[in-house]
Amino acid sequence: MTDSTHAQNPAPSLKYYQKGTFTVGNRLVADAERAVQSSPERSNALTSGHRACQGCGEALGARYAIDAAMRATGNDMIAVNATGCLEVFTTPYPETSWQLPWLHSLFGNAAAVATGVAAAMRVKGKKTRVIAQGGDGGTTDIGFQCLSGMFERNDDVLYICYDNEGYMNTGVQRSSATPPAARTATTPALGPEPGNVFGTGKFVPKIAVAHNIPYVATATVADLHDLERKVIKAMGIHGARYIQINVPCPLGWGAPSSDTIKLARLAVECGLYPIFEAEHGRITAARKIRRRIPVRDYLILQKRYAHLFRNGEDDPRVARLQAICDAHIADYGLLGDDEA
Amino acid sequence: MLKQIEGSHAMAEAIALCRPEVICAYPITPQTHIVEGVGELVKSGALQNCEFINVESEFAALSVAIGASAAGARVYTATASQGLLFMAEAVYNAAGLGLPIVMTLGNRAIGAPINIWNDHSDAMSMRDAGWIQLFAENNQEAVDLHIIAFRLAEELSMPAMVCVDGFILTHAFERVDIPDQAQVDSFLPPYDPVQVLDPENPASIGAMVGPEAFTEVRFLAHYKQRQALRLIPEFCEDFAKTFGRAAGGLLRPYRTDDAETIVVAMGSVVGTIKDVIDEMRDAGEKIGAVALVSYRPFPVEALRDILKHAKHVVVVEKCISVGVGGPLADNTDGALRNLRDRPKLHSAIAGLGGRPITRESLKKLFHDAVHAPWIGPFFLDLNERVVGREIHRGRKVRRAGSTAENILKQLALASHLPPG
Amino acid sequence: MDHDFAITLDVGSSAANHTGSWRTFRPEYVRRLPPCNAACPAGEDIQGWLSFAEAGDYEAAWRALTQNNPLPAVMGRVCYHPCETACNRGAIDAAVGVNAVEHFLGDMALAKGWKFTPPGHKTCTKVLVVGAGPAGLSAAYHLALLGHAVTIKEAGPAPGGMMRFGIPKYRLPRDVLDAEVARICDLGVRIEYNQKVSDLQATMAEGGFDAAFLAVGAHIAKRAYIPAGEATKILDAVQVLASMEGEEKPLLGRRVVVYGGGNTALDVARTAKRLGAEEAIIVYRRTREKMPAHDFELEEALEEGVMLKWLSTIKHVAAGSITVEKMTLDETGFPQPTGEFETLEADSVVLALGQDVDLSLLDGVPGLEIENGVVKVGPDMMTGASGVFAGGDMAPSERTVTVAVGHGKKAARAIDAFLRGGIYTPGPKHELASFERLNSWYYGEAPQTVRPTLEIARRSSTFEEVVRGLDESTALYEARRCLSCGNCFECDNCYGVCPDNAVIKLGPGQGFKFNYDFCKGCGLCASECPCGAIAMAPEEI
Amino acid sequence: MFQSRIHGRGGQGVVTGAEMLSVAGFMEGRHAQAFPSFGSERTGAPVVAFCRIDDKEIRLREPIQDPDCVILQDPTLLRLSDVTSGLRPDGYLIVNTTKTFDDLHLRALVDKLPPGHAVIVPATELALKHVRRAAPNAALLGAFAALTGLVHFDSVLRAIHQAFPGKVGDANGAAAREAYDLVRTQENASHERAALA
Repeated sequence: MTDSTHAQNPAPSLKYYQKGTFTVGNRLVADAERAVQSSPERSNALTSGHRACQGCGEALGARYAIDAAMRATGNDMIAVNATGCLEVFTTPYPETSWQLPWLHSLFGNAAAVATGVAAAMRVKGKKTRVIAQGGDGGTTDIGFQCLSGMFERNDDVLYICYDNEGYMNTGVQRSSATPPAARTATTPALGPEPGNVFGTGKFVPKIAVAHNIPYVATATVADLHDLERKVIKAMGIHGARYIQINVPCPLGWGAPSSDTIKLARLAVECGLYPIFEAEHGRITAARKIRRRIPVRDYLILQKRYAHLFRNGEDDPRVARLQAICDAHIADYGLLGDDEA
Repeated sequence: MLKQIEGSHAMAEAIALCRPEVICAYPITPQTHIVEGVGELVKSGALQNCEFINVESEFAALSVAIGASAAGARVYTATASQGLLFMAEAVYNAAGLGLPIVMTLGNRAIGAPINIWNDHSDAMSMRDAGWIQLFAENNQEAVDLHIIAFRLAEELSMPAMVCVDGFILTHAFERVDIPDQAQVDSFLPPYDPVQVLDPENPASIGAMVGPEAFTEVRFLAHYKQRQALRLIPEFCEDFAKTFGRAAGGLLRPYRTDDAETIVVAMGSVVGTIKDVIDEMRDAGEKIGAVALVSYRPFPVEALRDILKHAKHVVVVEKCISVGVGGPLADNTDGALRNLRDRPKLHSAIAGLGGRPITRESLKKLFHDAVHAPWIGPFFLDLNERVVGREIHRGRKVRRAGSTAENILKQLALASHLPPG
Repeated sequence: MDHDFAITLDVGSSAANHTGSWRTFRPEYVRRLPPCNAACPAGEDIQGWLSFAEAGDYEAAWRALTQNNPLPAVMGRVCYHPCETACNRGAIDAAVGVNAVEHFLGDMALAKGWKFTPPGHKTCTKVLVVGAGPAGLSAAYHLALLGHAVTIKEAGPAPGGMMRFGIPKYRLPRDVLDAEVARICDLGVRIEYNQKVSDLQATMAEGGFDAAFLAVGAHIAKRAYIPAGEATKILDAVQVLASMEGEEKPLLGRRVVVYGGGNTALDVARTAKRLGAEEAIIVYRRTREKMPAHDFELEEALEEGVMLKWLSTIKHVAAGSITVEKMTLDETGFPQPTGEFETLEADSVVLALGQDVDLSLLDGVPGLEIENGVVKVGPDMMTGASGVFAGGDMAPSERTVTVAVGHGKKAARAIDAFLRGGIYTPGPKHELASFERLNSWYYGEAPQTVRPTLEIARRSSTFEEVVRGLDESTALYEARRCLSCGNCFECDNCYGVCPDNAVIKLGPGQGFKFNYDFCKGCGLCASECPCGAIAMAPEEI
Repeated sequence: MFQSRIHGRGGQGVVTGAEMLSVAGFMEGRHAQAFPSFGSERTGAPVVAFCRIDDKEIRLREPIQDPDCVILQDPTLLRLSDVTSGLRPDGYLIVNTTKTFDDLHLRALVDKLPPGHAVIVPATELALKHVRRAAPNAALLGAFAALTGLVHFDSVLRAIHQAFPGKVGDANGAAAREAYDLVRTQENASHERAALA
């Protein structure tokens, strides 16, 4: 049909699924190019019947991550779990939802227990890979020392933190991963500075980077392809690795159960939750914001920030949160060329 | 092979002979020489197939041990005092998960005031954690108990703690018969775990158990530990056959046959007590002693059988359960419970924070138990003057400051030495 | 393995815990009406055939398309594609180029020689179709597929109606039209040319027809009274465009003024340019915004050098010149004279002010009603006379090829029902898949592909087709831009995003179903369904 | 049972001295027990170490309060505590110094001991000479063997070599040898004096 007499139209690059570029699967692409989650053969490492709340981001994130890791390892892996929601809702006697060898020891020691499992595998000459997982409390607070030790020794463990920004298992208390201004049971929306303090922040992925470990990444349940790619990449590397996944909690954040993924998406799109990768101490990639939104659009959907919008006008702290987003956007280079 | 060797190094050699696969180390006095010793054996290649992991805390040490054990490895670690407390949560957890970890406890006092010297406060703090707790009288026994502990722990799927008096044994150079590898191998079969993390056969280990089954879980843990009461003598007999010497046992009586007074004690102080008993026997006194090797499980019946004919039982222990008295005395009392003509029980707290327990003081103690009995726990060699003054001062002054510091000040004044 | 009591559990045992009992809302897979389909006057299942095209199965796409429209190559060129105006993708970047893909499929079918599948059985009924324009051809096609014997009586010498006599060649090459008509004839449809029906009842009785579909179109140009001098050359658009099909091309002169603001005016002006006019000026009494012609056609015309004179009416035509009066729009948007006049040079004036229907054949048909110059029809396209149906430009509606094709299909179904002694009732329509129903996040950025256009220099001198088709890769790309509004396209999102693994994947083409044993009703599947194919309904307690 | 107590400061090899002594005893087929005064062994801090030697199993774990022998590695400790406390009336005293008992105000104590039971050894000097380090422990063990006769000098030498393999052992052995000879000479002289008296 091309004719030299016709004006040349720049041929658009043929994507195979404009329709579903960001969907879990797509009937048009080869199985290998679809997300692990699209496969009827996915391991469902975390299977039905668990007792997570409706729309639980952590349940989702855990299945995403572990299924991907199981694909990457040919199911030859063991998971170690910190105490927390994930542990409680998956393994109340007499039923477990896990479908892989899984060990729960304590709240603060998942990283160390995983180190032990990995050591046992090494000494026994087995190739079995090890993942440790926990919530933000078990990772950034009580498990932090063990985590840092595991990093520093470069133990062959992938640690996955499902970050729902608080102690949700015990009834939504503040953790060091709780964002400023957020209301929790221990940072109530009372007094002149309602909600969580504007502290100095404790972004464990960057602390992980400071350990110069082979691989660090952040991800969200809103971008499955990115998450799976990172987990699979991590499983292809030996040594200490860390992935922190943003997993919204409908209960703790005060949002409808159907908004879980949307909130994770908006957390990224406003710049509050930077998505990046680092290798051996250097940041190597950042996921660009696709459709930038003001942080307000993210906050206003959640009851934990309701006090910021109470009197008809925005609390000045919304601007402070926006400043945090802006700093992230600048620091991590989160805008694409056309947005910048 | 007979060696004149430091206790810690003797234990390190024995542990290496047990072929541990993962060793977790975190330094704390007075346990350090043991892990240094095994570390050296791993680095030098003398101990093969072993991962030596320098962890960042005792909590991590036992946690790494938990992971490795659950994954089917034979695991060893060691700690003392504050270290044991820092790993306390994991201590209970290892037992709850039924993991046969063997740990040396270089017994040491617990602060504040910080104190690096020997007593049994640390071991006693974990007495309810579900571990087997064995106490060594000397370094030969320390060596032997480690070998037995691995077999016992693995047979029962239960962690075992070998309690060795800090400094007094860990740092003592003495004659120890170190067994050879073939002997240990014939006594201790390779670890065959009851359950293990295995991708071929997956399971979820460490479930949350509610009121509907928790009692049963605890009952079974108790039942399992009581099994050790049968297994310990069995294994010790087997040990004697293999190694040509007796070791361990639940407890060991010393000259108790016709004894009217029997002393109950654990650990290295038993040696000194035996010397005192010989001396008193020579003087015609009907006295004997029981060295308790297995504190957990507590051999109630075996102990009762020995003590039931005595008139006096003197419990000498290196721990005070503040507000009650000596825990060993309480347990011994429990063993005597419901006896018709039960002996009188005298409780003595001795050797706290490394204070030497001398023959002289013990002799007087045993004499007084019969002739000038006391009520409640008796603190051996207590400096009553200092205590009296401090109590008096505390009554007068509201902001009396730290008791420990004031006592040191008083002692310094008394000895005309500059404080600190 | 020998497990410790209670502490160790067998994998996957939570399947015994049916969390479905927690649910207060239940998700259900639904089908919603895509806006393109809703907007298509021909009633095409655009989304349906795009879904074959995006998979690269062009023949299946073409077959799906031609279930509703037998003229895809024509339609891909001349349709004003209201589907694209309605397309939800427009709210993301730009509408899917449905028309371009249709064009591609139509051309491919012709190139590959794909034929319609004849009906398995034939009825004994005969249907008369009057007029071989788009409505008539469409009706004949559908009736033939339903097994009826169809005869088309066409007044002119060739098929196509306005497609031939109203649409310039540079928009619709005649070989394309001829080939698509021939394919309809291959189904057994008979077309009799130069057979103007002047007495319907007589013709039906004569031919033994059981029903008739009238689609004679609107070929009589509307005239406006314009004072004119002697030697002035005033023509009408229908006349000009129709004569392009004959041997003798119309003589319009160097300067041509076209009067009117519709697509026909543009067609005439562009045709004039191609015939050698130095100037082609469209005079229209309102503004560009008010112009009924389609924007893209105006753009093409402007590119070709066609000039426009807005807010002007022709007051007088003289030899070689015309006088126009400036107009102004009042508050209601109606043009009002200003009294200012201007003279333009003009060798000819072509009036493109609309067309009327020649209703003479209806004389004497009982029950038939005429209103505003067109035949009144019911929702089933039947006129007041039993068994007589009408459509296309002669029925009340927008006058486009696509509407006509839609009329033909609708009438055919109604005639079929009538012949079987029943009444055709279309199935209920699904709820519209509006943009708010979608989760547009999941669609990648993919701007519309523009069909290649002929170079300007060549457009002014030839009647070569201006807008060319897409090649396969661009057509595929374009097809894949479809959002599949309101209907599952098996993206696996529901299967992936369910925290409770309560979605069962049934396999390719089979879609999904919910496992209500475990579904807690969180609604994530519904909110993350890109195309709005899941609805949440309250559980009945 | 023969009980020895060694006083010194952290860094002077006090504990190693006691351990070597126990090894020497062990090499002669006897039971021996060496242990330190358990503390945070910081350089310069007063350190005490103990060694018991017996023909039968040693069960006793108390610190040695009535030593048969006191080895004083650092006479500056005399000012800080009663390092000779509990020394048995028939016990031995070995002092590392270049001074005299009178200079150290030890005369009264020494006079209470049987003649020839107290010696002065310039052990640090010997160590510096042979080992080039102020570690007087090996030399003092040489002196101990000479003074008490409890262990053979050969056993001491073997114990030293076991603790310090190679050249360091040789150097320490040489220091011990010189101290041993020195004490033997003094002893002979004192025996002669005693015989004359």
